[in-house]
Amino acid sequence: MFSKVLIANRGEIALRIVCACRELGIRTSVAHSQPDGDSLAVRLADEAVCIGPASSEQSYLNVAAIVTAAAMVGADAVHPGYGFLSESAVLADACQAAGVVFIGPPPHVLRLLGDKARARRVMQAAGLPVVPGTDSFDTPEEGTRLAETLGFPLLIKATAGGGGRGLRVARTARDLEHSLGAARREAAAAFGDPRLYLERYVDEPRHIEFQILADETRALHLGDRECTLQRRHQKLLEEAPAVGLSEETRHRLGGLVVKAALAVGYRNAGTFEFLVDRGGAPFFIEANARIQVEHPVTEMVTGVDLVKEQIRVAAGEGVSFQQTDVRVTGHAIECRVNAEQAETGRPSPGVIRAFVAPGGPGVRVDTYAHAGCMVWPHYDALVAKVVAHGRDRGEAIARMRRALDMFVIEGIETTMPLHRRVLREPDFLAGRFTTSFLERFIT
Amino acid sequence: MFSKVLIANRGEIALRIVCACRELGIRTSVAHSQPDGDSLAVRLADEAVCIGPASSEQSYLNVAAIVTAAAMVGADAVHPGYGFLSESAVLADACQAAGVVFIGPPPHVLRLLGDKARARRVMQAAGLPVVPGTDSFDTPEEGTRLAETLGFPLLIKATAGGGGRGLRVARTARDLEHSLGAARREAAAAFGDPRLYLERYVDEPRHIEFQILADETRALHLGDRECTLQRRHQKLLEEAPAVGLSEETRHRLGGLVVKAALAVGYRNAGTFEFLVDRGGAPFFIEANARIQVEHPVTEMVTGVDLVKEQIRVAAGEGVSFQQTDVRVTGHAIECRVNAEQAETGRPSPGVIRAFVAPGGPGVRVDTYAHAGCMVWPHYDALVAKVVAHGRDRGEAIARMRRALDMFVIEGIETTMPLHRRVLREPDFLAGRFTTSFLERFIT
Amino acid sequence: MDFDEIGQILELMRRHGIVEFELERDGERVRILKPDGSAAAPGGTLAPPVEAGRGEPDLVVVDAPILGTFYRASAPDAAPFVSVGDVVSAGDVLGIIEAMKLMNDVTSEFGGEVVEVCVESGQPVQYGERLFTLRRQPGA
Amino acid sequence: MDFDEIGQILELMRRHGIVEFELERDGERVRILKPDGSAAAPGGTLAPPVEAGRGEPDLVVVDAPILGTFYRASAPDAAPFVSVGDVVSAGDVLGIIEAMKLMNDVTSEFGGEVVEVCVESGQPVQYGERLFTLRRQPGA
Repeated sequence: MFSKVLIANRGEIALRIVCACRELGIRTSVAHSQPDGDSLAVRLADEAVCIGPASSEQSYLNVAAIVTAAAMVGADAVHPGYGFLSESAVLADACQAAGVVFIGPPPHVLRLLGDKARARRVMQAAGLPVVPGTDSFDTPEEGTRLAETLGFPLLIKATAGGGGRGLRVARTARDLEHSLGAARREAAAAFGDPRLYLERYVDEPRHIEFQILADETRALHLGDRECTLQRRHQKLLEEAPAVGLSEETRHRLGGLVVKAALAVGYRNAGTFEFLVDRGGAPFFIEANARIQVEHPVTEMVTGVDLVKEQIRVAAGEGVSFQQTDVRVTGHAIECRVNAEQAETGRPSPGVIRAFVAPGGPGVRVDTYAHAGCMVWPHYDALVAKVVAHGRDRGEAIARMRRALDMFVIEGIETTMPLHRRVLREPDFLAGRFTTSFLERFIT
Repeated sequence: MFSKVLIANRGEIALRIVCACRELGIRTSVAHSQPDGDSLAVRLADEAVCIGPASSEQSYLNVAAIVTAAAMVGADAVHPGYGFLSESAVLADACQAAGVVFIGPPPHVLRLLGDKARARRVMQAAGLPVVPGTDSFDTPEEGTRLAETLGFPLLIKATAGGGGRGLRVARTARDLEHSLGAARREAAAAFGDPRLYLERYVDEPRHIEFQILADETRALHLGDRECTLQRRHQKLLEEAPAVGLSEETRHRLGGLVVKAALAVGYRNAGTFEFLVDRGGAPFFIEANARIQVEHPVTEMVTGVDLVKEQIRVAAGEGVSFQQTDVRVTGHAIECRVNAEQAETGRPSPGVIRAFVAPGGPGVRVDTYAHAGCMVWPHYDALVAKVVAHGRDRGEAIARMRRALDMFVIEGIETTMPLHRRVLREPDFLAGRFTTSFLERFIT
Repeated sequence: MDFDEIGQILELMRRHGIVEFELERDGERVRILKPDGSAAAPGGTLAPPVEAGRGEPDLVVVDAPILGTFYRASAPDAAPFVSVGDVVSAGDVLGIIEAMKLMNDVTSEFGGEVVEVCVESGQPVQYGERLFTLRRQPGA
Repeated sequence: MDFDEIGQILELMRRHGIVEFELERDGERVRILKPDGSAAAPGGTLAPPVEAGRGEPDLVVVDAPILGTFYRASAPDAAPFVSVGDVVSAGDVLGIIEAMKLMNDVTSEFGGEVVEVCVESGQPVQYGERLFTLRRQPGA
């Protein structure tokens, strides 16, 4: 097992990784930006190293600084968390070159999954149902030609995109013509790669995903999650298991993702995302080669500590259980408490004056916040994840309601008022929703 | 179901009951003393009523004030929590007279279990193994005579005692003679009843207990707890399931406590406590007719919400599951974080300046504390209960260690340094301990 | 600096939660202090605590000695024990509180004039709730 | 200083979470305080932050512009770029930091006298760690 892990991230996930390392008896060093120097993760880790100024580009996205920091503190592994460099083949390569273990999939898998169009093709070959779509293309003319074979409505996506960024819907050829140029420029600016591809647009889908874990010899799946409640493609509330999935589809997809993971030589934790259309047909859209923000809902229903498993796998110890040990018990819900005005999503950074997190049965809170802490404007708005587990979905919802009602955060605005409203909405309670639910609900 | 519950308690258990009521859709009113007027339970309940000054006698132990408050706020039930009037037949009677439901066993069961000597006799008749002991007696002379039939060493106990208060060990006839008078006076002063009884002293026992739940028609048990780690008969760390219990004894006692509960007409949640001698033989010592401080460890391993079940049963809805649904998964540990100097147990009330509770997987914190809150000297020292759940005892211990390491409480002293030491002690890790472990460990 | 300006400053301070503000006009000095959030006050649902007769040191308050139902008279058709303007002596009964069928006298610790009766007859009162305000008589 | 300006200051404070702001126009003094989190200072393990040359306004500090290994000389057997007592000009190289085999110059923004070399050659330094203290030359 490792003796020291460098945590190349911030906020709640940095603290989450500190938890996992402590439980495994591993020392932690947090690589942090200057304003994060007094963050809870830094204070609670064994040590810390400042790798750059506030700007993410010069700190959390700075491969050279992270690898140098790992060497400097004598870490034998780097945990990249989610976001930032978590899916960066460049960081994985640099770690390898420096003789430090990157806690995540190998570089070739990161490269494959980072190219969304290629990943779609490979996963289709590995047996996953995919949305009909095109290969990557470089020019708007190619795009127009490929669209003819695909039909409308369709989705314009950046080959190097992800996390819902850079998506455009084209309902007609005219829409497409209008959007291709701008999408290309955006992709070049956001991802350093102007290439695009097209996908059949699935109307009013649900968004579900499967959690997998793979080591040198095996791949296992840990069930599914419902991630349909999104605003501007950002998830706000997740559940496990997924609400709108037939047992037959669940079982079939579970088997297929394991096969696909083995086919591409996957290692470590990962997520396979699907859209499910109104008829219940699932379509693979992408695979995320990292721990997800919403991993706690899976941990609550399975009792598995996914971050500890990530570390074990990276250390060559293998997943600590068998597929047959995986049992999904009850239902879990996560609400992402962001420092945002609830209705508009406008960021609300600032000092948290009062902070009292809910406790009691079946409630888990992952957060870096505390009374007197600062929510910086430089980074993403996630302040806390509240997770409620119950014997069934009804109990989980009742528990989440009371947890949110008892969660005191003063000094900044948060998404909690929106969550409270959603948790009383009859369509949500009945499980009747698609990815457009939240946006229609807000307006 | 009830529409409003009056919570006649304070601190973390008052908040715990608020959680349960909210999840059941019941309004809450907290009956509180004057200094508790801005406690978290009061702030997070739907309403609150001040029932008296700081002194417990005039507030939390004031039957007239509590019943009056229940009528005043229009509550249809009273939850007494633990301690204070939780096992008071007088309060149960007064509630009945006032047409308000007392959430606990019926008065005749409270009377039976409140008379420890009678309870022992009845439980023996119901089939439980009991420590050899005597009936109650009034005079020291009777005591001396009864001791001859029992033999030494023995324990002098107050008939109306409980919670470890008023216990004395007599190793010889001379010890006994020396102690009887003082024990009698103490019992009269502490419990308003001078009667005593004697019990064979079980040397170096373990202390284990069974959780039961009973409704109008059934009694169920929810497994056992290890409560051996005590200081001055006050539990400081509890586990579920018990560490030093053979599967055979576990199974047999589980069946016996259910039979005994049915025999005495038990209703609601309750606990049967046993001493287990070095040979593994269990002896019933007493039954507690309330929710216990340590109930969360059972909730963590069974997924059952015991406080919600208490309320359901009191409302006549019955326990929400069957004995066959009860499954113990993994292992849970609770540490009682008291406002006390860790080694001496000296109380340490005051203002909590900083408070950051641990979160993350498998950790639950039940607390009324927050940054800026006051720990009053008038009441007991329990500030927070940290509960860690793992797939096995090893994971639960590792998790508890990291939870305690990440728990920041500034401004008062707490028992956490003692817990941290215990959790690294080889004998504790190996499960080798008896009720004298902690006191020998401290000195 | 006139009162208009001061009013504007106070309004700005209120809106931005400023606790200290300094200005020095022509040498151009300004200093603004926000609260540090030290006393983490969680959002309460409880009404603010009862205020005593501030500012007037001769005003004293009589609180409910127990919780229960407050009555101003010994029977529904009887006259109230006291009304505004009455002068009472220390030990006088001012009202009664019923709890569990028991009647408990509310007596005054001080002699003085009743200036306020804060609770209507027949209303439930909590422990410590303000019932009367008296103006202490000189020498009483 | 008018209310428009004060309003702008308050808005900036709100946006950046500033708790204290001081200004003094032409003598050019500004003081901005971010929250110190003191109210809730959880038990930290981190070393206290680097202190600036307090009290002596002509002392300036040169911090590490990136993290890496700090060297005072261009090679093990070469003379140090600067030593205590040396007078440097703005733009002079004071040392180098190696990160991932790349050498990065540490240069001075100011001219002045080197009064302190805070880190030994060959030591790892964090971003922002203090490397040198200079005494600014009058007019430099």
